[in-house]
Amino acid sequence: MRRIGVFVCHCGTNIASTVDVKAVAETLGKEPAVVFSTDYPYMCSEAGQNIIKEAIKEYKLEGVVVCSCSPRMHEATFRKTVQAAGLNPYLLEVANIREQCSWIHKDKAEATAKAIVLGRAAIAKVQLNAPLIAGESPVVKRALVIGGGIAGIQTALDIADAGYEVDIVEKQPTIGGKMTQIDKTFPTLDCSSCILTPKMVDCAQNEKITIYSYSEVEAVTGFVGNFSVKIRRKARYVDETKCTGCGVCTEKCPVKNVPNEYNLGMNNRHAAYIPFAQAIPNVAVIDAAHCNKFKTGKCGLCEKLCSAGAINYNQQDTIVEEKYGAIVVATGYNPISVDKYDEFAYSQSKDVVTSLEFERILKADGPTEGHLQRMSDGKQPKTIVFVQCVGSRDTSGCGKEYCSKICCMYTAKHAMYCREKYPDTDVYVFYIDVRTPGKNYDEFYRRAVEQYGVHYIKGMVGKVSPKADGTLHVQASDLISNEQLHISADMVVLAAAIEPDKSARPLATMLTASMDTNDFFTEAHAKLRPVESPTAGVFLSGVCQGPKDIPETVAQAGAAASKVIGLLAKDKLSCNPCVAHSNETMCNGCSTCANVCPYGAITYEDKDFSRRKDGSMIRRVATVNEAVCQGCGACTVACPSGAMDLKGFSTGQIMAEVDAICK
Amino acid sequence: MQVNNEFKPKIVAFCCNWCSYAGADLAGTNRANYPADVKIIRVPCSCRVNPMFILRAFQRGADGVILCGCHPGDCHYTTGNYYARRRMTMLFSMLNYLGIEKERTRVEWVSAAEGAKFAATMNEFVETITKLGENKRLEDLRCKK
Amino acid sequence: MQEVMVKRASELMADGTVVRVLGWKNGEFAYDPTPAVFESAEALNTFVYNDFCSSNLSKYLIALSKKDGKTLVFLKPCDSYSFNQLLTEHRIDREKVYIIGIECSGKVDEAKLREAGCEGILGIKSEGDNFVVETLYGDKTFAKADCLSERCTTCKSRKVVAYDEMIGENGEVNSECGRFDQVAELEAMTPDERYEFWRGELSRCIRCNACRNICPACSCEKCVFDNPNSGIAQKAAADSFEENMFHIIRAFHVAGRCTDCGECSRVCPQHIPLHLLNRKFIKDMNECYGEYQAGEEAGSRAPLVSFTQEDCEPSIVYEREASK
Amino acid sequence: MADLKEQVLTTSGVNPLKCMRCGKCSGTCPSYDSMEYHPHQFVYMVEKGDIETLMKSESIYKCLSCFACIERCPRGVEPAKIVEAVRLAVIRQQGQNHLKPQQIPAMLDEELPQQAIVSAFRKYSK
Repeated sequence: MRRIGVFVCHCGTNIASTVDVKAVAETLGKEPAVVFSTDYPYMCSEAGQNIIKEAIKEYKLEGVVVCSCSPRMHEATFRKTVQAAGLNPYLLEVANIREQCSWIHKDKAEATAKAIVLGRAAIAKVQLNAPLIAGESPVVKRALVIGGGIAGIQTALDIADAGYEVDIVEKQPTIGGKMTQIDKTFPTLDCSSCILTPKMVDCAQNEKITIYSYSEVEAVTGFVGNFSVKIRRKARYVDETKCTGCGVCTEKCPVKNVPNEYNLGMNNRHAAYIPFAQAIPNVAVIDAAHCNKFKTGKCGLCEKLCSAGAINYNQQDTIVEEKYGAIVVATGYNPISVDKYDEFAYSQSKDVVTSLEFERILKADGPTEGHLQRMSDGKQPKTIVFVQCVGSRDTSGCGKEYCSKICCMYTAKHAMYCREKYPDTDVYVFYIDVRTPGKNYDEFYRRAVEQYGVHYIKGMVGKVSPKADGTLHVQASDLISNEQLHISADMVVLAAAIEPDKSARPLATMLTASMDTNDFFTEAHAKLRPVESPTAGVFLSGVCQGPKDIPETVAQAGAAASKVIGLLAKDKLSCNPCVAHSNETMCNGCSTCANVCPYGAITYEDKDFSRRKDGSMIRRVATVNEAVCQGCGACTVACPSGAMDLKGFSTGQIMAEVDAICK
Repeated sequence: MQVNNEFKPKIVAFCCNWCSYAGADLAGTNRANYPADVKIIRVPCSCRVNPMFILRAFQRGADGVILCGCHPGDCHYTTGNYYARRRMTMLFSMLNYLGIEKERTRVEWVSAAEGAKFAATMNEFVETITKLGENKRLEDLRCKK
Repeated sequence: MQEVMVKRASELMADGTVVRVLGWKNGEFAYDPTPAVFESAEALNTFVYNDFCSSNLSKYLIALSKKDGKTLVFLKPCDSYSFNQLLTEHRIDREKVYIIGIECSGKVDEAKLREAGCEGILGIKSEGDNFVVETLYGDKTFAKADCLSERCTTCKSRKVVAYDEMIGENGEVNSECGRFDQVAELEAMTPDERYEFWRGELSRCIRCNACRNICPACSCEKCVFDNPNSGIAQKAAADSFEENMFHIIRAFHVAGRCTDCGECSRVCPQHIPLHLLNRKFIKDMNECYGEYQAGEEAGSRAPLVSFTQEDCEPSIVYEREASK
Repeated sequence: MADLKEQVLTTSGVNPLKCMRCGKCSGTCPSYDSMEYHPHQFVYMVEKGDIETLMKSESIYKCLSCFACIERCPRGVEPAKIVEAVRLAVIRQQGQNHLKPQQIPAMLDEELPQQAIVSAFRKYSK
């Protein structure tokens, strides 16, 4: 029997107020194997750790049990403590008597009794703990950024600045993301393109950065420091290395009626196109779904006109396979579809637009070349109604439960802009709450009200009805004056909620990164690890983690980059030693374990088990590659003979815990 | 001394390290109450739970065993909970076939963010087991004191 | 039949194709032929094949295929499924085995003959729908339907699925065999009735391990029940838990690997219907994860080492019970 | 007082705390102008327990039960059910004068289409 020491933490009053820590230490001290047992206000403090270290030496402890907070919190801390005292760090077990005991129980007697049982289970387990030595695995010094919007661009630039190779995978033909579609940015009103395009160019010119545009991640395997990723480069039917971006093909292409994604379908583009003038890479794409050559086999005009000979109708999708040490997710967002809200008549009138569409109307390269016009008749609207929270904070099932965060500010921006450029316009904003936390944000919103005379009305629009004369009848409530308003508007702008891009969910599955119910990626810790996913080596940047505006996104992008740099700066990572292990004498070599191994960590070899008695005996047995095994334990249960076991969570250890708990 | 005859069930909860154990921790952080009858055993993944462990718990006097893992599709190890799901479906079906109260075993998917769900699940499970009473059909009398 | 088999075995031994033959020879009595290995032509004189030859020979090939030279084996349809399953699990070297598939129209259950008043058995012959049993008291005729063993009356397949050559006609898979009817009957009972039923059956277990030792799927190098480190090693069925535990774990270990050859129930000295446990798993897996017959094809992937994202949840057990 | 609130909450099944005070119910209400208290005020006043004021108000009879407020509410509060519950509270206070099924035939207008009666039942039995 091993000599065990038990250390019970008060965690100030967190544990001590509901668990009688003295009684726990005393009772566990009477367990047969326990040679030392004590309690202390803060075991994780330096003084607390010293108690453990000294006891290990003085009592020649062979196993340590700390009854404290969750092992997810301080297991690593105490392992280091134990190691510093010369004991193998894996001869430590933590009994979770805070999160899973003191914090959930009110009755002191009950909580104390449970703490003792949890302590006993840990003592029973630590008896069987094996001293483990962590192996090491190398770090591939290259990062992958998935998504080429401002989040991805900033992350990639920062990583590249530190001297590491970065690849950006962007599913659109160009990087830039939503920010390319935006006209001005709040609260400074600087031009979005003017601040974004230099960064896009930097990406293209930085020799450490490779841009895979018009590409998607197809498969991810491996683990932190050593991911292997398959990237599908979709055929664009234009040779990227030859195309000069002259634009002849895009001008001459006879198919002119394809809805233009860049302008959200408010005007058309050709089948051969470059999304917008500043696209990076500045290379044309042929939209095979609409191109005559692909549909009928007749045309080929672009091929004839292209002086660079870049057009290639036979191009196929190609798969690039690359190794990465770290992966950053920056998949961004989209506005939700507002079709479901028929009260706002979005699908009935061209003059009811979403805010992003309004942004396109205001921008110089948009469908109206920057002139504030109605999409129905090109007339300048005299009365504009903005509706906030369309689909945000909505539990009815049509929208999203959360606040989309950016709408209050961009609506103030739009309203202000209309009043500034077209002072004879009446602008109404219907709001539930105006949320403007952020530097200079509230000042900005107040300016819209006080300086620009935007009518902010507390209340919601109940109904928008298109009238025969082309106006929009807006019926809304004004909660302050307690009256129902009827406004004859020329244009209605809906601040549609934003949602994570649809590609995020399958990507999360590939990365084994977790997501919340709204399909935003979950961070490793809501407060202390906001840019890391719980999956080691996967980091989060931008709106894929939750709604945020541009400065926040850029800040988070930089933070994600610094985490990646910190990881790539290491030459080796220590591996988890809690991996599977096969007992060769019991192994049947049946391959059942290899069938369930998600990492392909199990291989087989023929081993000679010849004994004099029964002559030659060569058997096929399983071997586990410890660097590849991640320690899930699927194989241990699949194995019919019980030859496969998991270090750190062995069958014996778990059964000992079961026994101790059920005693 | 007052004798308390109220039945207090023994419940073993196997929780995967990445989702459910973290969910249980979150339940603690949120001070979400559930009965002290539940004792948690941390396993790396729901697929580490061998049917033998569950039978062993019953043998040693557990009245209910619950297995919690990441939601299907969210397994930290990609596929572990899919195997666990099949294994437990089969095991539970077999126990039910042998006439052992099916309510004594349960699988619940609890993510790291679902502290409230964890507490609610445990409350519900303890209530079910309390109603069922002591485990008599799958016990080892030698292990009873 | 026996003569044809011996003749073909002698030929294959003579031309060097095989160095030994795995078959049957008479046991202590005429009605209990036992598996035997014949290493010479002379030894084949004691080779026996008749309707008492029930045992599944596939399991013996694990050891025999590790020896030098090829082994000739005679496999009935049932046995060929087990053989494939062992191939899937890399337990047998296919190159070291020469298989002669033999047609089978069902084996006799000696206990049923005895119940029908048959004593002093000396031999058996199959004649159409009848067995003609040679006894000390003269020949007696019994209808096959009355004395076939249970597994043969619900035979899932008369098709030999792995062979190098056939003796006789190969049969067909019978998907309408009704082998799950008894399981369904049990399922239809209340939990209390089922509990009583299984207590009645399993409490007879004497932990002789015959079921395990005969089972082709239970061929582990070391069985968990013999391994003191497994935490479940116990020899005697000391109490009700132990009886349950052994059979649940054993059924679980062979779930998806069990070909339903029925040997476990055949050899149980206490006549526990162990096949009802295995068939329950097979039925459940068929219902939940699609039809799967272990051993039908070598290399197939069993349901428990496979999954789909849309699999049913374990709560289906409650739902099915509730919907009854 | 408290009993009245409890009664309205139970009969309506509405949780007024779900309301985020956006006023979309009142923005959408077709009889807004004829009502003294508007749908969002109903929710707020019930939350505060001020039921008697509502019971005395004509507003409860001005509500058309068109359910537009229920349809449009982003938080699923269902103001029309509150209005209906307040109406019921009034009816109950006036001496339990529920209609008995036998009384209905005498009250029906011969001209009233059958469909209207059925749809009225359907509507109010929700």
